[in-house]
Amino acid sequence: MISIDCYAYSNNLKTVHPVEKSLFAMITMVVCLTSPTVITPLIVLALMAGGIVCKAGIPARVFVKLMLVPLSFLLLSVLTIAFSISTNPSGFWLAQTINGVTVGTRYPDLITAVHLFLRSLGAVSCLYFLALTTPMTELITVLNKMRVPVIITELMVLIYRFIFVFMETATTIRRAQFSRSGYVSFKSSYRSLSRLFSALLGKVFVKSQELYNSMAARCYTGEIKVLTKKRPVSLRNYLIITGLEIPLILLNLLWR
Amino acid sequence: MAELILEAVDLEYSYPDGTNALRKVNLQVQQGEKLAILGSNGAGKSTLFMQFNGIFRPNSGSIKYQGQDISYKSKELIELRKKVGIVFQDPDSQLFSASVYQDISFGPLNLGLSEEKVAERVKRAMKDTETTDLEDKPTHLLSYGQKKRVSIAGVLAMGPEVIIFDEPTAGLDPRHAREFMQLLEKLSIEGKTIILSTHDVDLAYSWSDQMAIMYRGEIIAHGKPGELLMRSEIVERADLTLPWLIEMHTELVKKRLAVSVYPFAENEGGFA
Amino acid sequence: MAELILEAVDLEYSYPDGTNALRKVNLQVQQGEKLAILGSNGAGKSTLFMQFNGIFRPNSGSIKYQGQDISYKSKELIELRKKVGIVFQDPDSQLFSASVYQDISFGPLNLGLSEEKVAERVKRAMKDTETTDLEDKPTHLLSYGQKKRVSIAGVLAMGPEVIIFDEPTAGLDPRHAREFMQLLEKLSIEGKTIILSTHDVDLAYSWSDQMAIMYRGEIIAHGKPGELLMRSEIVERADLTLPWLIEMHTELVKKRLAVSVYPFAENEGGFA
Amino acid sequence: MSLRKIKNISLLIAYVLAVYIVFPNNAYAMHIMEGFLPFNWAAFWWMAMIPFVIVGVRSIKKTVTEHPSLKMLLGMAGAFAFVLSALKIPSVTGSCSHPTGVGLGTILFGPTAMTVLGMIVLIFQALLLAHGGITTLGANTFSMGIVGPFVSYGIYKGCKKLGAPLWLSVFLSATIGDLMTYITTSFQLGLAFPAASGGVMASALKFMGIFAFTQLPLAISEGILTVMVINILSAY
Repeated sequence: MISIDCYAYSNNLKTVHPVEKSLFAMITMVVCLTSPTVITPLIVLALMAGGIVCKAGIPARVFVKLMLVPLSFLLLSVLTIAFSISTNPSGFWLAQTINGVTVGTRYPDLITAVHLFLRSLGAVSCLYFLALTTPMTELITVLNKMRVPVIITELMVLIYRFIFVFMETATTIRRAQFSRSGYVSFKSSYRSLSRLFSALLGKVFVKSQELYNSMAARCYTGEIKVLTKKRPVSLRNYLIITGLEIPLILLNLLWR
Repeated sequence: MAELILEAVDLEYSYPDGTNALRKVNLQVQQGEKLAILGSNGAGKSTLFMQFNGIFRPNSGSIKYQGQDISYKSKELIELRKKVGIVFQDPDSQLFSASVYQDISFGPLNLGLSEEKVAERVKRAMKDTETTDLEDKPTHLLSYGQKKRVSIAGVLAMGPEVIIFDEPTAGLDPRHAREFMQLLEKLSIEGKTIILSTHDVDLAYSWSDQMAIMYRGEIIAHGKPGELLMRSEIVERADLTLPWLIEMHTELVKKRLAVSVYPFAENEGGFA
Repeated sequence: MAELILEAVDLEYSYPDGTNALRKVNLQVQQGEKLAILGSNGAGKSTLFMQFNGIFRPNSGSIKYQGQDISYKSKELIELRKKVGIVFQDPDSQLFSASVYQDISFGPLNLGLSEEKVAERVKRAMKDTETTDLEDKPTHLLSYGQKKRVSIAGVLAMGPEVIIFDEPTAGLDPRHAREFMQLLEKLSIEGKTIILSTHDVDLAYSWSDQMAIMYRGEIIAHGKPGELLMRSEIVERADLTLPWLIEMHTELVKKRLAVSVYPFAENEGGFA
Repeated sequence: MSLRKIKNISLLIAYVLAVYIVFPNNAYAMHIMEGFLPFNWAAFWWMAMIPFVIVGVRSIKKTVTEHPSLKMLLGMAGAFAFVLSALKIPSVTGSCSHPTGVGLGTILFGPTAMTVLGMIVLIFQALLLAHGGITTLGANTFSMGIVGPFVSYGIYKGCKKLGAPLWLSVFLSATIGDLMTYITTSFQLGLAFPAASGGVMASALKFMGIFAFTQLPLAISEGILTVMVINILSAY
């Protein structure tokens, strides 16, 4: 239903220990974020693209498509930073003055924007590496190990499961509405949607009571305890992570 | 009676996630027909139905309504959906409004009819489905059988020519299933074309005058129910069971207690 | 074999909103029995089941497990729920985790077993329900039948003596229903007591060795399936239909083609 | 018409067109994407978020020990919020937007629970849909899970106290809650990227201006929709 989620369960790296994948993705992301140069993000982008496409076996087409998802936010925000409006036309590198108001870009702003653009893409590729290779259920156990409050991980388990249940319900309701000519006009769209929302909300109440009953039948006493299958820990992977991160960190430090 | 109303031509469809749902499906539906589509879960019955009123768009091939390829422009889609109504399997996802009256009026209101016209249609649909005394009830307090009836009323109120029922008797107890089949009979007499999907072979056998068997996205057989079900290899291939009448008959033929024509005329079968 | 394991004595229950759900229900379940509870939608079957492991507490009357009134103190309730497991009708409101393995481990972990013991039990339950190869799949990518099997595994892993199935074959196509009945047979051979509710008379008839018929919160009949179903007035009162074997037999008796004992021994029936 | 006016109008049209091209569906415009905030600011917002999350966790823990079944309800409410945000709503300008569900959730479950639920939903949005991110989780939770719900809640309570009709309280609380979320995000961006001339304020205003086109109609649409949903719910 959600393509990122599907790949997380079917990629070639799914059996790798989730802690190893999380460490790799998060360290790289921080390295990318703290880099003073545009070279690091470019290397990170290449590294993650390689990991996602070659190692995890996710089609390159899918990866490229996913990289385009945040592009709308990115372009608009980066342009906002690059361009400014001012009544003082001095200091602009490229500008157009209309009516005493200058719209244009200053050189340092442009550099910030380009750097920001690449840095964000690099970080997003790290996020994708983690999301595309690691099943959510295992990520939640990583959070458990990090001593995130139990109530948060418990809620995450429930929310993750029921996202799909409610999404399916929402899809069928929407189809039923479409087949009865819902969403044909502005007014009918609002009517259709408000009913879809309230019908879903009704389900939330009914289903949660049913779930409580069925969990009580399995001796639920207030804490949701589960066992997760253990993945093998690989020393080799830790060595690879260290081998990849150290040069990147050195590059960051030496550039200063 | 012999006029084609709905037709699927070389229909191919796969879901966005790549699942192949329909493979070269060809199917003709005559006006006024009672067509049962048999198949196990996941055979593609529901997916095919969503094609019939344009909710899904085929990857290749086409749907014809009264001989014309259907168009996917929103105006023409409205016209099509007015003619071809679907009653979905789970009444809970079909009843999305708070009260029975509101829910039944949803379709007609979307068609842009005047309030009087809508009220009239709703009244008529409630009468036909015997839900008049439920009018003001909140939908979540209805029993399963009542919900099912209201969901049918919601489709009837749009005045469709063809009504498609997805697994209509699933979850209904025998008495409600019987009542439902009577309602279907009434609609059929009024001249509606009716298509239903089921994996209940007995029901399909006793009710339909045409039958199609689906298996893994393909229609593997289409014809008169009696003839179709005598070919037990098809039935087994589609993961179904034989209707008990035919099973009994086959046993009797084996033991030379009966002659080898197919048993009883259609519409005389067992339960339902 | 003739030991009473579960018993309902003069059970009365009404929902907080005032709906009268159970009225003076008396029912005995013998150890190792296969009991089918027949009844139409809303007859009170699910409500009765929730009493059997103490999720609902009766307004009056009591539930006895192995001759003792059950206690509603949380410790003793856990003991009871260890012995009496319920597989609910809709797997989507029973499976709370997206991971099959995690979900099955929930019950045994609540019993306070060690991690190795739990892992062992999960493995065993997955083997019994043939869900071992689903281990790495998320729940939301499973088919309905697979979800159903996982939800059974979750209950089996607790090692119950009595397993209650609420409408287990609803929504399953004939092949999956058959597979499910085979699983049930296996459990029964292992010595589990099995109770199931259904409105499929054929299934109940061919599978059970005891049968109870519920109607509007009452048990209107309880006995051997063959004897019970020969009394057509009961069957009709409960909004059910006769199984085709009996229907056929009755017809044959009328036409003097068969003798008037009840047809076939149980467990030799038709489909299922 | 003077040349100047034509130029101004064409500039406005160009802006509108540009927004339309960049935002075909106005997808999640106000989630700050992964990696967009500099490291220091990302860390700052994480720190700012944590105390609120702790308060939220405590309040949830308390209710859940009293009523164990509320844990399931909260879990499903979170799932509902996620599904809600994945659906498109028709915006008053004719395009489509995604609702945030902040107003609705706050009115139903209170602001403290919404902080925790909001944070979890944002984690799932980042990992499953690539909207928002892990490093920017703090900033996004602060605007959508803290400022939005508390403002919504304050306005809802305030309006009720002043005797405003239910629909008005609901509408104002959902609409203004939404607007505050977007204003907060603009300030977060402004703080991280102050303009060379005019500083934080100028930059924040710039972001507000750019996103106004998508966010104002969204806020109003969501207000209307929340009123309609609450009406249906309170009728039955």
